[in-house]
Amino acid sequence: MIDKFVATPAAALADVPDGATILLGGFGTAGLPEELTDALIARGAKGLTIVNNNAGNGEGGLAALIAAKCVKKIICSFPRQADSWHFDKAYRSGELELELVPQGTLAERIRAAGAGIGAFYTPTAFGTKLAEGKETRRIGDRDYVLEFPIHADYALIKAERGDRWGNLTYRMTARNFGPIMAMAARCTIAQVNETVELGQIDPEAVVTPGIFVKRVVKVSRAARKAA
Amino acid sequence: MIDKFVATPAAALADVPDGATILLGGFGTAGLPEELTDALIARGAKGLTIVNNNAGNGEGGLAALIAAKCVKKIICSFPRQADSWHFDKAYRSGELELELVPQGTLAERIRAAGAGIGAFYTPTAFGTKLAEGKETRRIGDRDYVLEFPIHADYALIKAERGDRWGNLTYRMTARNFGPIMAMAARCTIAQVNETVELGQIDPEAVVTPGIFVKRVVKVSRAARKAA
Amino acid sequence: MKKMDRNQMAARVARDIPEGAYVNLGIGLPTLVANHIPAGREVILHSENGVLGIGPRPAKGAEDYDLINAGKEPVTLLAGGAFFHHADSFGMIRGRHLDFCVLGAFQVSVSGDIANWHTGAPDAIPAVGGAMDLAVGAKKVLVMMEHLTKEGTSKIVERCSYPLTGAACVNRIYTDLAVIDVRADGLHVIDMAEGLEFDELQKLTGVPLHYRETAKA
Amino acid sequence: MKKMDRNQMAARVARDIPEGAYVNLGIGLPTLVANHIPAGREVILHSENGVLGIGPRPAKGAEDYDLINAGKEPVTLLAGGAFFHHADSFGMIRGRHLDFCVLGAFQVSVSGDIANWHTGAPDAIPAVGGAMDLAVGAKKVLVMMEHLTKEGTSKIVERCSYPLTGAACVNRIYTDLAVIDVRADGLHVIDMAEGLEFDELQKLTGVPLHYRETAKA
Repeated sequence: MIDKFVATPAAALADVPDGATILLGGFGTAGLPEELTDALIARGAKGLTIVNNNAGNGEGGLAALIAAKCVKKIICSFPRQADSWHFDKAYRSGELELELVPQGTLAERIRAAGAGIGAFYTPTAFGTKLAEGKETRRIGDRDYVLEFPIHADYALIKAERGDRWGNLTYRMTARNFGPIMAMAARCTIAQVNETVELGQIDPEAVVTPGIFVKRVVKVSRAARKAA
Repeated sequence: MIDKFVATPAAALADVPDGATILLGGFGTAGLPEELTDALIARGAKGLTIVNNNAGNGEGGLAALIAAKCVKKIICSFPRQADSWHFDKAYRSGELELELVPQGTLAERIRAAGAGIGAFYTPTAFGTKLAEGKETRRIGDRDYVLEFPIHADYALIKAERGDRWGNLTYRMTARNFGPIMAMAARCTIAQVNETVELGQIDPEAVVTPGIFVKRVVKVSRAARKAA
Repeated sequence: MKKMDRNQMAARVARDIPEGAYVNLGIGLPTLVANHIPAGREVILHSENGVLGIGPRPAKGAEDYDLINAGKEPVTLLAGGAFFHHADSFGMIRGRHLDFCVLGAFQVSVSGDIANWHTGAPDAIPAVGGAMDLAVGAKKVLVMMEHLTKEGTSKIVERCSYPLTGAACVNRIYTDLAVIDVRADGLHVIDMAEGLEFDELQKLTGVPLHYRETAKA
Repeated sequence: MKKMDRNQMAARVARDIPEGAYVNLGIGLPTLVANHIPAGREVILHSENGVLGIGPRPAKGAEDYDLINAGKEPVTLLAGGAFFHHADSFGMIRGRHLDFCVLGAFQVSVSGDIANWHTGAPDAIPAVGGAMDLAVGAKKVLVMMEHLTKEGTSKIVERCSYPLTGAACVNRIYTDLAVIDVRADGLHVIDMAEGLEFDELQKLTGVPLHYRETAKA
């Protein structure tokens, strides 16, 4: 019997090595898999490359991962925020490398990795600093920049509901990068608020089919509130 | 008040001109918008370029459109079928041009048009006749073929449920090309089995958000069965 | 002369957005536009973090931080709204499905270049978010900004001195002094703050403006 | 020597597909594999027209032509199945998420090239469907075909004479005579039909085969 359920975040992340590239879900705190991130810190893997829309907020989640000096490089679209002090400090000290990518290009590069696309031309950022040194091409009456996929070893995402085949649904705008990150990693680990029996997710409403998911860990909302 | 409902297939198609490029939903008969196709024949537009996975089955739908000599060119992945006689005849007589595209490349070219991607590299068809004359590129340890988007004037698709903002859900494998075709045309027209009030489609389960849809025509299953 | 305040500017932008439009409102000043869409006019708001059909702010205490806009503020969803993932959301933007986006800016040039993501200061931490996608993707790019910097120089310039967000993409500029169209033949004043004379506006603005009394909207 | 019949071939393929595998079965002969997955072994079947979790054929009279496989035959959906659109479906294929695909073929070459979409005849109407995507996309490409043409010549060849579907992509060939691995150093016989001797198999096959008794699976 296929059973992708794993008992704890720690067990789900037990094989993450130093130097791994990790897609980390979330837009700010919405969809950020906080318990998986905590387990990643506890695991102690170093030299990680983290792909996320942001670069950490406040003291928890990605910010804590940066503060724990686990991260070598961040690929993101919007690092600078009022509460991104851990990133700001590590970046300014030169210990953290930043690759800044326009948000839509970030999403499309992740999706391209998942969908087996070798590279694509996007109009975004043409003529700007963020396209400097990149190949460009005029197609029809528009100019485009060539962009390459972002493949990853792991994706850590947060979903709402999961079954033992790994089918997932999400909750409102916490969906954000989850479905495309799930496609783009060799090993996708989802924390879910609720586990359900096979068939309890409407097959018309599955957002991430289980083929993209290796491990599912239940971290109920109640448990998180209590913590 | 936004109201994308249109009373009849004929009214929905009243502005389709000769020479239009039309994305036609469906995989075989599943998801083929039969009543919209009939209305297109009745409209009498000629010189059409039709994009569909197939090239018509039996006497109805796309086959009838070909038999009515409305089609100049077909872009598809799988024209040859046991019951594709109208296509076979028109193709063999030379009156119908065929652009044969691998199914995944067809889907991705349509999606690229909808998503504003200028071109993309796919590994599919590398080293085959269908890549002859196309640009190729080695990326990492794989070879890729450069493919361009398929933009269209109209998309005619079949969905299950629609609301006045144009939000759509589909029914099982009748979904197939509908959601990506809806993105790739200047004017997307959906026939639906059922119209519902705003809010009756779960926002988590909307498959095609209304932004991609211009017109929605109800053609109930009962009416179709009676016809 | 009376400069428009932020709400007057937002109301002026809202006036130009017709029923049925799909609109992305940038972080900050543009967000205010939502409050000024006339009651009964259906305009569908998009946020790049994966939502269409944003409604009013939730009541105090009813915030749910799984339902936020691109500025990470809690919002609500209207009946008819939909959620989708980031690649689909930016497919909408880049694929030219949005009728309008409204962006803040540091500078806009006479040719419609916009700079709004980076001051270029050497120690600044850059952050671009979805601005570059919106700049190239929306059918109409509207900019909302103060006319003058704090130092009193024009933010409408011959060439942007800050790093660009997008080139030749702005269609219309809304400032606290005027509404200005960016056209192939230059900048055209469409509307001015109450009591402001064209000569004065021209004097305050760094670049030549066109103005025809009859063009006033 | 007793050639394997179609069901024996399908059962032999099914034997090699482990629990938890995601598998796409091509039109025709490969479709039979589904009937031979041992009861209790969970294998998840994909069809390129947008479905994962295909179950057995529906009972007569219960067919629903909105629920079909790539061969346009009515199917059923297992609990845990999911529907998705064509771009997502081929993203799964091209993005190397499928563990196996099983394809029919006209010819397979010693280097793993496969030809299965076009005889090359000048008046033939070509049709490719999803075969080229599956050939480059699945982690393991399994081919199921008769060993010999109707004329008695080998379908395993030095170089395909028919137009290619994919180059150097086949991992294993299942025929009515043998199971053969395609490796960097050539073709390795893994299994043979009951009573068939290697010398005879080699004589019937157009290209050199490797065989070690201990390699028999």
